[in-house]
Amino acid sequence: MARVMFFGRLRDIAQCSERPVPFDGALSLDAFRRLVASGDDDLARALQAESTRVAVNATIAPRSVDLVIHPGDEVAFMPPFSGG
Amino acid sequence: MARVMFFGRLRDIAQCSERPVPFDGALSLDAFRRLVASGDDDLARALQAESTRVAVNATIAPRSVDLVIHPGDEVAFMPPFSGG
Amino acid sequence: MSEPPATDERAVRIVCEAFDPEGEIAAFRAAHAHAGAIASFTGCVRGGETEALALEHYADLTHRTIAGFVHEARARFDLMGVCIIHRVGRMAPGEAIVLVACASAHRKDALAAVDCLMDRLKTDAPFWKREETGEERRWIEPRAEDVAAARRWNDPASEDGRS
Amino acid sequence: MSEPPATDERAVRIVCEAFDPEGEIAAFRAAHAHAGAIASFTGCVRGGETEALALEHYADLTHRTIAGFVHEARARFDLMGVCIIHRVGRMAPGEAIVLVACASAHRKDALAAVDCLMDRLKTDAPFWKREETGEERRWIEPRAEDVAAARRWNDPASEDGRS
Repeated sequence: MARVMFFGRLRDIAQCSERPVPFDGALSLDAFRRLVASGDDDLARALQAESTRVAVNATIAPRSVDLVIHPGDEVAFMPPFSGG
Repeated sequence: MARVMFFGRLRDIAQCSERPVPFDGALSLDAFRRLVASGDDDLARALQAESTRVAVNATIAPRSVDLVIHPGDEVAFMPPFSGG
Repeated sequence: MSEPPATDERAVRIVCEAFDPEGEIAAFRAAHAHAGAIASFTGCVRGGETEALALEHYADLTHRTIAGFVHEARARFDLMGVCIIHRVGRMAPGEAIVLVACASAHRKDALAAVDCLMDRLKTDAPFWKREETGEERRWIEPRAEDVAAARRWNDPASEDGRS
Repeated sequence: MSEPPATDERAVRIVCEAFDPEGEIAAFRAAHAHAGAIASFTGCVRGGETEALALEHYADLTHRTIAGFVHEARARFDLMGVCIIHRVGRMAPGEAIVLVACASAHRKDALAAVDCLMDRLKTDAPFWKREETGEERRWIEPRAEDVAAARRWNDPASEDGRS
């Protein structure tokens, strides 16, 4: 199981701020995103968007890295930041 | 007569902050500076320095202009500004 | 780099309640009396169009991310101190969202560091901003010029901010 | 250019007594609640080496010269308000010499305008600054980089300050 967090407008699309996602073994980011969206096309598109950043265990993942998600990870999906 | 004002370190060299300078007719800036320095070489050099700016009647004169000083004028000699 | 990294940690505060930017600048200036130059920027909720602004963040990540910006600014500019306060939660028009203040011996370092830190805060820290007007809730996306402004600090050779 | 030139006149104050920069910034921010961005710079007498600083000016010329800088900044940047307070006379370490604050809709205009106005005040306004340490009195000449910084605003095509 992983803990998945949604921020900003991704939270509105997912209709929750976090959700437990059960799975075994290790998953590629692509497979994990499909699992998280689980048939919700809007959410699937939003999670795959170029502008959506991913943090694993509160560390922002560089876009260039092939991420692997493990059970126990905290995975955050983040739309473009707008602070200040 | 003109009212002559000295600012910053020019005041230290002239040993006064202002001085009346009597004359008739109109004078070029060069002739006026000689009259103001009246034999004081240090003051003459300071007044002629490239970095010394001149204001006539509280208006800064562009360096490129051939100034003419008239009786009644207020003439300020100003070393480089250092505000802020 | 005149102070230990621990100071950078304390220099950053994320707050849930309204704060007093000018009181903070005064305290910051008093704490850096040996500095000749204090530059600051305060960002506020604009009156008029918006009834309220709501700001959420990723708490586990925010403070550490901003502390990294402070570290970067201290490496790039000659600073005696940095203060960053960023509000989260729901806030009303006129209230301060963010304060950045920098102290240095010369004004160019303080001003450029404030500029740099604000660029980072706009697009590189995990904050999300929402405007509320009547029934409408609208997420704010960063503007293209904000993204471009932040990117110019990424090139170590760039001295744009100090020109 | 959203306010008449008369505002530029009132925006500039030359003061002979100590003033409270943060109190002034707070009042300025309250007066421009419709602006989202307030940038400011406070220059202080540095502690340590100097016992006192004495600043003289050419009163008949100073205010008008600075009002001209404000006019220039308003033409160059999109500003909602400007506040400049410059102290003259004798002042002690820690006391404020100058405050420049600018209000705008977006941070880049406010920050660049403060930068521009400080450059002008350093080298283009009739102020003369003297340090007093023990028996020694030393006139301060502008630094070469201050002169260069002010010159870059002279070219109307230059957008350095907005980069």
